[in-house]
Amino acid sequence: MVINKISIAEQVITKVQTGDTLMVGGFGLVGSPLTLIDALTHHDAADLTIISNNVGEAGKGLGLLLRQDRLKKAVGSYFTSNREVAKWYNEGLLELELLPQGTFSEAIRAGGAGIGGFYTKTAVGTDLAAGKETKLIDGETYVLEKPLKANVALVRAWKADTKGNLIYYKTARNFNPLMASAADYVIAEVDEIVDEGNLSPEEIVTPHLYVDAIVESRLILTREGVVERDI
Amino acid sequence: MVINKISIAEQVITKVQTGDTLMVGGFGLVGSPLTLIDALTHHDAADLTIISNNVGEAGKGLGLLLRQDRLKKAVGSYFTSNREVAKWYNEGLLELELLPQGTFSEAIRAGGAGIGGFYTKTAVGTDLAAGKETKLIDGETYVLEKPLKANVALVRAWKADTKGNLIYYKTARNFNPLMASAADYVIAEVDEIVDEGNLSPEEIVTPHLYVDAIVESRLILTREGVVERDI
Amino acid sequence: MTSKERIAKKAAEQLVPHSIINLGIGIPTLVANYLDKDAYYLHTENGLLGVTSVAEEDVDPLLVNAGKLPVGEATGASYFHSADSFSMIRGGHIDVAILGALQVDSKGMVANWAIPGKDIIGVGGAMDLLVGAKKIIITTNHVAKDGTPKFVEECTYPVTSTRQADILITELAVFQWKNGRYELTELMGDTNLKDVEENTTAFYKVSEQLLEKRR
Amino acid sequence: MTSKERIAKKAAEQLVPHSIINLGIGIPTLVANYLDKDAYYLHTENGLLGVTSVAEEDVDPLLVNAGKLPVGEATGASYFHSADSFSMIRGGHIDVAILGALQVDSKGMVANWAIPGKDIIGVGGAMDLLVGAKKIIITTNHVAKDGTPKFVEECTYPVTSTRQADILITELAVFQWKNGRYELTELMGDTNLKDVEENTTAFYKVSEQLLEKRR
Repeated sequence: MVINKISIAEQVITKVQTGDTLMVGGFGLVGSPLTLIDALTHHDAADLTIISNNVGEAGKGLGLLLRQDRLKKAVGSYFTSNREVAKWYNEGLLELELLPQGTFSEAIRAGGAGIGGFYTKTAVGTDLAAGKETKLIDGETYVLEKPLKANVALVRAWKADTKGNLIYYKTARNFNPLMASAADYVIAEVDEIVDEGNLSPEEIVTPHLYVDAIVESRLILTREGVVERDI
Repeated sequence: MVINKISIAEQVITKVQTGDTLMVGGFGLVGSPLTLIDALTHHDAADLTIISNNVGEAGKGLGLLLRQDRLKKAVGSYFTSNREVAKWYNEGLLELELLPQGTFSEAIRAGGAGIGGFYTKTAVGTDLAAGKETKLIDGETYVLEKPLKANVALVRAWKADTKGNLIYYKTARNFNPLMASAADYVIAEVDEIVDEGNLSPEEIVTPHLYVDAIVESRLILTREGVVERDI
Repeated sequence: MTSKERIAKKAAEQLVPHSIINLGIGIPTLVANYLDKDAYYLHTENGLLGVTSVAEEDVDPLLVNAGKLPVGEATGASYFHSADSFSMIRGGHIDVAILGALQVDSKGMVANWAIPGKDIIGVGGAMDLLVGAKKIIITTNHVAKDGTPKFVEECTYPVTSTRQADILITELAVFQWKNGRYELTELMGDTNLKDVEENTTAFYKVSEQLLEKRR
Repeated sequence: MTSKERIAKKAAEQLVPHSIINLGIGIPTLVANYLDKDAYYLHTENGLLGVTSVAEEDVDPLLVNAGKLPVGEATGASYFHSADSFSMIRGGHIDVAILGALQVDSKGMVANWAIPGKDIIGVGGAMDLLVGAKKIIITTNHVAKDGTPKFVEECTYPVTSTRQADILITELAVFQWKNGRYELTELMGDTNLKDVEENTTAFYKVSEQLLEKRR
């Protein structure tokens, strides 16, 4: 039973256990929960499976965990954005599962929505559908894709109210609301915590039932790169 | 090529043709496009298949079209809200396809999202899954459900900007944003049309690419029932 | 207190504070009266988390619950479309659904959407809720209006799901689903075991604790 | 104008005003420079409809396109999450996707996501766009950096989709997919048919109108 969801990054990150599957929001570093990832670099959970569009950039965001050899596997759509990923993959130190970005997003939504699988035309007839079940529906071939779920999700939002309702900022929204729905335990890093009632009920993107803990961000992405906020 | 989407109900409703499949928003009369339905009662398209949670109420909303014998089939989750539906059904004058409400919503979303089908646990082992394909996924049985699509969608929103972006009002949102994504031609009835730029990009629920025409509402639901607005 | 109110109050006692609750039509709706409104979050499948009661003068015809009755909006409430709402339900994000029933049987099956011989023209969210909520509490009168048992050996009405209801609460007793069968864990008011027995055709076990207490 | 700019300008000429366009990385990004920004709506798959260019001083690091480059926000723009964004793409709500390519072949197949022998570690939205957009325009240099043809008999690189690209635009010519094959409909600048022939291993037909004109 959680009443006060407001948490300290270093404490709440201990929810992540060795062997866990983690969802981590962000398109590259945009909308990436940088403070939570930093806390994770100081916590000892290893053998992690990361569900994230990218593995951050070289030495930044999730790229830090890669350098620490904490990742067993990464599931995403575009690992090219971190040039070190290929090296780890080729040396057999990191497993990769590549999905088209739309399939990746939809699979996370399906995980949160109790959907057992869905059929998409994306990737049919390509190497990324190899070995996957297909089905002819109304004369067209579709490939069956499975939902993605995680033990813990680390997401980044713009503002949270004290109940845990979230809103997002511009294209930093990306995968975050989806991941907030698809993990057993959801930690949201936000730039600002406001009193309940301060977010309009019509504009809330992630209702509070999805959010277990809220952490105020310390690291943010600016034009100068990742920096500590003045708080 | 549409530049000005703002339309007159009586003119734009002629997009509906005899034999068409129509999506109509609303949970009962809440969020129902009453002005567009009224316009449809004065237009001659018949043999319509209606995809709507209910067939309105007796003699109200879609219930008017039922009394005009304009409906061939209704697809929805709760026809009980119009006591006349059972009579038409029993006399063989109306076909019904009943879906669990969650499956109904998800099928409309799937129709708009290019999903060929999805697996849900809802209805497995019940009369509503009779004859439907099932699949064992990770030890649990799921039923395959197909997407729903339509020729025309009639939806109700609260405000539109002149580009066609939509926001909704409280529980009048319901099926409307989903239906706006799943039809070839989408007509939105709204209480207010504002200049572009007057809706916050973060709060827009239905982006303008989904909306073909906008009509200002004339009929609204009040505590006293359906009335003409003072404009 | 009416018997319906006693059932609703007992259901409210089963709830853990700060959980997310979906209330069905009928007796379940009454449960809200026995909850601290700041400590429970009510979800309605037509698209609102944060349902409250509403004073007559504040009724908004465009703000209703799944039974199409006017409701109010709690502080911190949010609205969403139907697919998002049922994602919450089917995806296991609703802690408890409290539902009515036409029949519940020895195997834990619930029938609450259709009556044989009558037209099957409405289901609403019943099947999704029964499949998706983490915990199911059924609140119902113990017998039908004609006096026949509703807690039966095997449902004769079409079932709503193959998933067992976790708790069954009637004006006579509380039953908990444990190890593949219902256990009568509590008698309501001055009901005795014989009253329950005479009005029930379902198989159930009487809990050891209750038998102990009654000795 | 560079040859890339000429390709981009030609692609822009194919577009119907008020359509919804998704621009890929590389030459496609340049297409925006030849569009009236009030008459075209640019979609980017990371969650924005209404992409504009941005002045250096207004750059917001949290507002980027699919190539992770800073962009601006048009009046009437909207933001959405990735699943909603790809619903637009896969669901057929994007009028035109303009994409780059490594190879395009006689059958209309496009290869633009992986190179044999190199690690296959990124695909992004390429497969979804190629399957879902109503119309596909490929903009690319006619030959690879090493001079080998990119418009080939059959893709030797892994294909991105089994769906045909509707239009192929290079610095040498414009090809339209018609009746199961590509038709060369326009020569760019002072290119002649022989230039195209020498740099192409794909099968294509030269349009009657073009042959007529050249006679």
